[in-house]
Amino acid sequence: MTVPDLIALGYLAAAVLFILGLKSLGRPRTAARGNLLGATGMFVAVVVTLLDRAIVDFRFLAAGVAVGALVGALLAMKVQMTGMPELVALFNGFGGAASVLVAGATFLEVVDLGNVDDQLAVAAALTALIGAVTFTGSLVAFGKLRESLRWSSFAGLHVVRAAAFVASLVLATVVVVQPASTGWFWALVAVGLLLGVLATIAIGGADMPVVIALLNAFSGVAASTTGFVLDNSLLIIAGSLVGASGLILTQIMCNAMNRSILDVVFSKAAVVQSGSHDDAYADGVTSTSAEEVAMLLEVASRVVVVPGYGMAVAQAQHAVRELMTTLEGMGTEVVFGIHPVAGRMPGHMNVLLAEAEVDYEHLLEMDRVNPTFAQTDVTIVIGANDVVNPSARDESDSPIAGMPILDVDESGTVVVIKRSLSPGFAGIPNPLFVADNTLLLFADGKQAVLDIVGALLEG
Amino acid sequence: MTVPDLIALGYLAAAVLFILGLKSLGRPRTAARGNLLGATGMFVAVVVTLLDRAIVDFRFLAAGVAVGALVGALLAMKVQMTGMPELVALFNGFGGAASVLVAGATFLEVVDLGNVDDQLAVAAALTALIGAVTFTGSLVAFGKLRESLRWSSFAGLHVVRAAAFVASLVLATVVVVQPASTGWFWALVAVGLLLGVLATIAIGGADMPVVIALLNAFSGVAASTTGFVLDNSLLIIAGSLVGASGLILTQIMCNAMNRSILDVVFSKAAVVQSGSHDDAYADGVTSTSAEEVAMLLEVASRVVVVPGYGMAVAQAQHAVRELMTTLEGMGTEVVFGIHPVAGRMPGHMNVLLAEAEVDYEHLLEMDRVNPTFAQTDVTIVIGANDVVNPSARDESDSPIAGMPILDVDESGTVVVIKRSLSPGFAGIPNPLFVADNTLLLFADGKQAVLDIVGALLEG
Amino acid sequence: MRIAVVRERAAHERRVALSPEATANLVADGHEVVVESGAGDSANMPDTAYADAGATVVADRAAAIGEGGVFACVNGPDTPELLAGLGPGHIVVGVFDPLWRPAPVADLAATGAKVLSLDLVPRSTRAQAVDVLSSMATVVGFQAVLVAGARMPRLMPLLITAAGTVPPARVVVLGAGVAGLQAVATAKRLGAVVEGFDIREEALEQIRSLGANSIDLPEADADDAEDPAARTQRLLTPHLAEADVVITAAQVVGRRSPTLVTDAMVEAMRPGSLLLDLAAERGGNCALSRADEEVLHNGVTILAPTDLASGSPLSASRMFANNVVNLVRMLCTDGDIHLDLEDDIVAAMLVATGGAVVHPGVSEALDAAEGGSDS
Amino acid sequence: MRIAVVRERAAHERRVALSPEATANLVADGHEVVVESGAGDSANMPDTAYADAGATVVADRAAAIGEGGVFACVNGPDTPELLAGLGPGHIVVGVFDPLWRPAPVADLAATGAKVLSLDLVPRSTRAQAVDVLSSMATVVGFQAVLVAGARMPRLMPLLITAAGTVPPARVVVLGAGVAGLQAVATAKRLGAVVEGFDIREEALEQIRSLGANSIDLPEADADDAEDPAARTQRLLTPHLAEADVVITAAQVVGRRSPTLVTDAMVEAMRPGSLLLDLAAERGGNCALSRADEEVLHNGVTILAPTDLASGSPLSASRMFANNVVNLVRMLCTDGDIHLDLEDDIVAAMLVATGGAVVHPGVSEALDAAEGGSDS
Amino acid sequence: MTLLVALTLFALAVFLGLELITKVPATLHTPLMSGSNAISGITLIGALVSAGSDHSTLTTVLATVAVALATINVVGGFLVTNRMLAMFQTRRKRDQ
Amino acid sequence: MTLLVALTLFALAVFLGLELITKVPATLHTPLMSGSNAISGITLIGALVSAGSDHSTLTTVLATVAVALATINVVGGFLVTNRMLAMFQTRRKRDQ
Ligand SMILES: NC(=O)c1ccc[n+]([C@@H]2O[C@H](COP(=O)([O-])OP(=O)(O)OC[C@H]3O[C@@H](n4cnc5c(N)ncnc54)[C@H](OP(=O)(O)O)[C@@H]3O)[C@@H](O)[C@H]2O)c1
Ligand SMILES: NC(=O)c1ccc[n+]([C@@H]2O[C@H](COP(=O)([O-])OP(=O)(O)OC[C@H]3O[C@@H](n4cnc5c(N)ncnc54)[C@H](OP(=O)(O)O)[C@@H]3O)[C@@H](O)[C@H]2O)c1
Ligand SMILES: NC(=O)c1ccc[n+]([C@@H]2O[C@H](COP(=O)([O-])OP(=O)(O)OC[C@H]3O[C@@H](n4cnc5c(N)ncnc54)[C@H](O)[C@@H]3O)[C@@H](O)[C@H]2O)c1
Ligand SMILES: NC(=O)c1ccc[n+]([C@@H]2O[C@H](COP(=O)([O-])OP(=O)(O)OC[C@H]3O[C@@H](n4cnc5c(N)ncnc54)[C@H](O)[C@@H]3O)[C@@H](O)[C@H]2O)c1
Repeated sequence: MTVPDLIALGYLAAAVLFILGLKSLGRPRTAARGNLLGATGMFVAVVVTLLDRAIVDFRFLAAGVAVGALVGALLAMKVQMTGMPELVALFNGFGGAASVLVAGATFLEVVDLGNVDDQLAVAAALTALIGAVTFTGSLVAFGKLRESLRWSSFAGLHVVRAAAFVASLVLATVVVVQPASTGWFWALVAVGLLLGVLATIAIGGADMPVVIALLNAFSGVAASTTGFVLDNSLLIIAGSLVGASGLILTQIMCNAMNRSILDVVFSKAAVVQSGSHDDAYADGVTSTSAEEVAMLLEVASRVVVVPGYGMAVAQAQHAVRELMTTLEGMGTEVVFGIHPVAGRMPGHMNVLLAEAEVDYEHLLEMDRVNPTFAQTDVTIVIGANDVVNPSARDESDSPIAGMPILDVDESGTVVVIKRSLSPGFAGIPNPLFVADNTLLLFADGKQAVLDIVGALLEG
Repeated sequence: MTVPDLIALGYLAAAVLFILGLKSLGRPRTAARGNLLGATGMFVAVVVTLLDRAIVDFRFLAAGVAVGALVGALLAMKVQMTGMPELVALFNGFGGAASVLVAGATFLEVVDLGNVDDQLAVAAALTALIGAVTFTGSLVAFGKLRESLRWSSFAGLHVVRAAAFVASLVLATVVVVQPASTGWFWALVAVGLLLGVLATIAIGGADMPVVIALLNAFSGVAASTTGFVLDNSLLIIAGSLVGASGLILTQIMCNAMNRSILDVVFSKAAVVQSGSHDDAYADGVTSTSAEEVAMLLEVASRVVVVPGYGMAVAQAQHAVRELMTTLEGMGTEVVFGIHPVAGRMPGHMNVLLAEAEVDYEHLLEMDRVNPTFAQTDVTIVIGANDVVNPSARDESDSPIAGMPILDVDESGTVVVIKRSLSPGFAGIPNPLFVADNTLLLFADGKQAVLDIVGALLEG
Repeated sequence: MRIAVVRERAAHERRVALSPEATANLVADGHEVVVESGAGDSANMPDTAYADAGATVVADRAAAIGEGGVFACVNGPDTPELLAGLGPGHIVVGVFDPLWRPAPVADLAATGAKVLSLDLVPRSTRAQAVDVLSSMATVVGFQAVLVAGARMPRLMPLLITAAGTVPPARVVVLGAGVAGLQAVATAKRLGAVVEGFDIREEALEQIRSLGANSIDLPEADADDAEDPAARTQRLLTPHLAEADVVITAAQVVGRRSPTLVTDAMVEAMRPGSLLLDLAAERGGNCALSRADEEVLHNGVTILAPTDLASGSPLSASRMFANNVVNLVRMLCTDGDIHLDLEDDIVAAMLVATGGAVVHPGVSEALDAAEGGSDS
Repeated sequence: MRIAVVRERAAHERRVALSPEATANLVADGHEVVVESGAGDSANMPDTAYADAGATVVADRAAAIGEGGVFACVNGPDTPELLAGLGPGHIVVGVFDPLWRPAPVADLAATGAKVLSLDLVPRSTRAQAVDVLSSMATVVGFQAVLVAGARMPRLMPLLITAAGTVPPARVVVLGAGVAGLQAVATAKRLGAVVEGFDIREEALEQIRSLGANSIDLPEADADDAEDPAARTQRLLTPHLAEADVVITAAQVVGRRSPTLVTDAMVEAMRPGSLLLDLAAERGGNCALSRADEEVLHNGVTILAPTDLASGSPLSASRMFANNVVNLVRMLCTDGDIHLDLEDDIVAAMLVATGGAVVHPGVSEALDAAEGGSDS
Repeated sequence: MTLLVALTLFALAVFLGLELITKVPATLHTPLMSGSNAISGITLIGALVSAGSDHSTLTTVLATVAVALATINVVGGFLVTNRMLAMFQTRRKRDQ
Repeated sequence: MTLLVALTLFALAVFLGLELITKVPATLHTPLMSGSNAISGITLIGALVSAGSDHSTLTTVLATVAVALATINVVGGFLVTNRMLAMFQTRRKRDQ
């Protein structure tokens, strides 16, 4: 077999490994294997590439790889769990930058040799633009997530952004028409870098994961166009795989946040429900999504559901029972903690849960459930407020001081489902909402529970 | 643009159309469009092919197309609805035969020219074998489905089949090693034809759809290998698309029948569920799956649920209510048809549905629901039997003759959920189960409904 | 056809055999309906409603009964005065319980009237439209739980409140026929923890089909010498001992109701608990129950009401009336009634015709009764 | 602390202020409980149970009351005989309704005992553990529906049967406090179609939170001259006209219950329907209702029972007793009772101490009553 | 086109084919089979080139027969699929 | 490789990419993003060839930087993905 054949075969193998890797990454059971498959594919690709006859000097190449591997490994191993998303953004930016540089280097070389064709010019221009946008866009995302970057929108941003966009298109055309003047190429890169900043600067931190996903798709496309520059099938295939699947992932993430990609990109502010309500909680509230709750529940072995008046208002009892059966089907232990004054009449919760055919065995009174919270992974408080208010226990001057409450705050994580931060019957703020282990799911009780069940069934 | 470029572009377009077409064919809403996309792709492919410089004489070609189109169209338009599956088998066989002939013709030509390479020889041998098996296998399937073919297994079939298989492998090797002696090629074709017959001869009529699906995948593979013979990208792509998707379809069909591909191919007898129960229904029962019911429901605009004692036994009332809310969420009208004697005590269904919080407005008595069945797309009968037994209406000597029943059989499709074919309280067979528009979903009522809801939420 | 209905004379009876709605249906079918004035008063169905529905309201019983036609009643006429006026022209439809109390039917037969006893309808799917035992048992089962709920010293449902947790009442239902099942369902609705028992396997499944628990007795050993009834009683005792309310509704067609609850079993029950015997008309399921009386035994209150269907006279009468209309429709061809003895439903319910009892079961019962009185 | 409980003397009263379970709790807390023999009999709580729980059972009332300590009762002592034996050493805990009936409390105050009226507990979250109005209203609301179900001529739930379709009963509940809400919930459980009404907006939401329908009156025009009460009555009438059962449970603390249902409204109701007035103790919500009597007006039966809580004496007594235990625990520090007037709950319920009425509201009511009797 | 490029196309198409079809309702099994069978008649374009080229008589005959067979497969396949789906469609139309 | 073959590969890969990812649980969003991001570092192999070829100094410098950046992307990407997934794995282990 000839060396080019060997390389081509290696590339084919790598492509297959990438395909399998990507597919596996999308499933919990196989995700780790998927990552390994991808890495193996990359290894195969790199090794066969080194056989390439065009490579005559391994010094720079080795130096680059060594530095890159070291930096990459260090960053990856030392990052805190919470810092991972921003690290992904950073890596992604580097990938985009690398594409720009490779395409640029090749472009310069070919221009030097004087045999630029249209294909190459178009591909190089696209790579320059997309890669550059990916690079600076990712850096901005990184900065915003680290909260070290405090830039935000400014008046006229729309205009400047549109201008930069038009300029980039014009420059790209010029590069294709006049490939020989390589200055245009670098000008295009410069505008691309600017555009990357302008496109991301106004986007809020909450939307950043979506932006990173989108930029990830971009870096895939940049790799793919680089493939056209280099006439390299593997770059084309791997790049477009990532580009296309990245787009789908972006879409999935947008759906999960109930937003459209356009909303995110044009930074239409999300309707932040919490802001409008109570200042008593300042910024301390951590809000969550049904998907995240589902994820927590997936790994929980004991779950306590604490219903309150809000469950009744939302008429969520049937949905709650569904949640119970779904969780039990997954082998999770589920009980209900019923506070004596939950609801608005004695036995309010009993009436509703009986209607929903929740067995009496599942209902634990306060005295029986309280000792178990410490062994509970997740407590879901649905529409209860006063009855889980720790100020009754902890603050002697509280209007409800001394009332026994459900000690939900002792459980691993507390998810509170309610529509807003407004108080319950007693009209007092609830310190539970700002506790470290509390997540708030702002939604109508019934819809929220149905969403959680849906996410559980999908997961 | 050069002619080869144009052709290549046309092929690319055709490939994309095939991809989109196949994808669309898998969904009820888009299936018709999918077929059109496929046909358009084929049209594009044929038209650009005619630009090929190698084509110098259009006479035979035109003659072949004319004859083929005429025959194909006639067969397709005149066939009875019930005859369609066997026609598909026939067509499929022709496709396999065409691949063999094309590969053979090219092989002969190239051998004549003396420049056979390994790639071509391997591809040609594979095409000969797979195409030939497809051809005769499909013909056997056609014959068995028409019931004009009464062959079946014979003693020693296994041995003969294995021998033919080994022979084919040997011959294929010979073809590759000694391509110049074209006789081996035709010998291989001949053994392939024999193997096709041997492989299908023992398979029962009930399994034939699966066999056809498998042979369909084969004909795709044959087209693909023909593509390797001809060095034609479109044949490779389209052929392997069909080959791979055909394999998946075969798998899906096997799953739906609760059998494995191997069971089918080696004609292990299926455990016929109906057989064990009531011979009253002979083969007439069409069984279905939760997924299929979900698909039906997705496109229904009005659904009637008819509960019976089985719903009570399965305690499926909450699941049924979930189905109702899910469907209503999709904009489907859902009502319940309550027969006066459904269940085992007066008001049995009322008690359960009230517990599940199905509004009284959703419950229609017999007199009110009966006139609406004709406008109902899907009726789901869950655990009811006697109260939907048309013999009460149609057969004057039935033990329940004259009892008013729910005329569910007037609705578009009737889905009956029950665990078996065993009769209801009155102990008599129910002709509804063998009606043309009835599908039986054999399962516990609660699980079945939950599965349907799951499939709806996923779909 | 002329169809007559009168005011029921039995004590505590508040039902009536035809409702205004049923009257309207019969009139629409072309029948003539005659109603004794005040017939529906106790069921909250005033004369005016009947008149509006197309009935002729007449002042007295005799005028209502007339010379012939269908005479629909809830309880059969059993005194000479009530039998007066009936003759061969009449078809008398009602609940006569002739297998258990054959004598009154014999008197009725003697008038020459054709007698159709609604309680003899076969328990088949087709016959259900005319099955008054089912419809009345539905009312009885429901009322039984309401009465039990109102009479017992505890609440039914589990309530977790600031004043402590009220545990759910435990209700045991013995005999899961129509009435028993309805009682199971109603007690479950009210939040009680319900257990049910029956000797029939299917009935146990039916109890579970209402979401309640069935009491499944362990299989008896083949070499077990214990009397099956005694064994059942022994095995049921612990369930009764836990119960707040026991409702018994076990019957056997035409025979004395089986004794399910012995004195000892009552004594095993908790003071303050309640036993409601719905089978009192034919002797009761509890050895201690006295029809329509309240017995207090060892702190356990034992009620045996026979008039629970009259507790919802309006609904009960309407259902009864619908059964009667369905029967008339089943018997009528061309506006006239023909008793087609080929039809298993008609054959089963025809007790007497031409002045004689023709129903084999009833004849036997009569013979047995005479034999009994002889000895 | 010594805690005494006696047999209630009021007519129809079947409750008792302490249960054996509560007794056990108090004894465990270190208190001494003295019970008059037979105190719990009517609630199915025998003397033996008290004795087992650690109480001293004494033969007569005087011995039970003793020289001092807490004296827990359901109904306040209101005759000279019943007041005998009480003195400054006593803390009397019970339901005295002093805002509405101040005179008996004044007599009680005169004995020098400290008087805590449980019905004056504020309706706050913290106070709910001692709130007997809530716990008793729970029993009342539940019993009301059972009584209505047993008394009305129809069945409650929708039943589609071979004997025709029984439509669901329509139940209208006016006044959705604790009792009204419990009635709403119970009627819904039994399958009725339930509508509820209250003047408080939150109460309407609470009705819906039970899955029932709230009757939402349209906003009145600003220039509407109609009297609001009359307007409400007018707008409610069509709902009552449709109803099979109307349950009224509207109260205003310490005042005469508002009249929600006028004669005309009753007359708009269907004959055979039932009205149950749960507010009869303070005059009733229906102009026609007479406490503890049955009135038949235009075919509508009007009941106004004041003893519904005694309908489930066991559960009611247990809940009452738990409230009392919670109160004792709230008041006790180091085993002794201190009335901390800083505590809003104690302040709100303390009616009299040192021989004088100290509760401003009650004093006012007394003055008004005297003024009334003067004029 | 080199063999390896051809193999790459093959591999990609196979993976794509495996992914395209996931859950198919039973009603669509036959139409899908039939439609994809028509697509596998793509061998027609190979036959066309063979039949139209200036080859030996034998190959021309073989190729012409192949054209006819493949055309039957293609034309008949798409038409019959169309008929099946039309049935399905009318059922759905009726209810709208 | 002709442009059209390249485009064909591109088209097939895009379709495949679109099909590969269908429903992904929220827990896997970030790992999937990170893993596919590492794959997009495939540009590394282009950089390797560029950096190792006998080109002008400028291109060699550019290419060497590209190698370094791409390697960070690839190595860091796979490693960080691995760490994320390891967390996930332990959590799931715990309850089994
Ligand atoms: N049990 C009784 O007998 C009785 C009687 C009267 C009063 N109370 C009092 O009521 C209180 C009961 O405590 P609790 O914890 O049950 O209720 P709570 O303290 O009143 O809190 C209820 C919570 O439910 C939320 N909510 C309302 N509608 C909702 C919906 N559709 N979806 C999701 N959440 C919804 C509300 O928040 P958002 O508005 O932000 O959604 C509210 O914070 C106690 O203070 C008790 O004293 C009890
Ligand atoms: N309403 C009354 O008052 C009353 C009283 C007594 C008798 N009946 C009689 O009962 C009959 C009622 O008719 P119906 O249509 O309701 O019931 P049915 O005719 O008795 O049929 C019930 C069906 O439910 C199926 N089933 C049982 N368990 C199931 C489960 N777990 N999941 C799914 N299916 C299950 C059974 O088939 P599989 O075993 O194959 O699953 C059976 O065919 C009538 O004949 C009526 O006359 C009525
Ligand atoms: N075909 C129909 O549509 C239809 C209509 C009504 C009833 N039925 C059937 O007829 C059956 C009888 O109904 P019913 O309500 O008139 O019954 P019933 O009143 O005659 O008897 C009530 C129940 O008592 C049970 N019983 C008898 N002896 C017993 C014992 N020793 N211990 C325990 N239980 C004992 C019986 O099994 C029966 O379930 C019903 O359960 C039902 O299945 C059928
Ligand atoms: N904090 C607590 O935990 C707690 C405990 C018990 C009750 N409560 C609150 O106190 C409220 C009163 O409870 P209650 O049961 O003692 O009330 P209540 O018996 O005093 O009155 C019953 C109802 O009648 C209503 N009403 C009064 N006048 C009316 C009119 N003209 N028309 C219609 N309705 C009228 C009132 O709004 C009230 O809802 C409850 O609704 C509840 O919110 C709170």
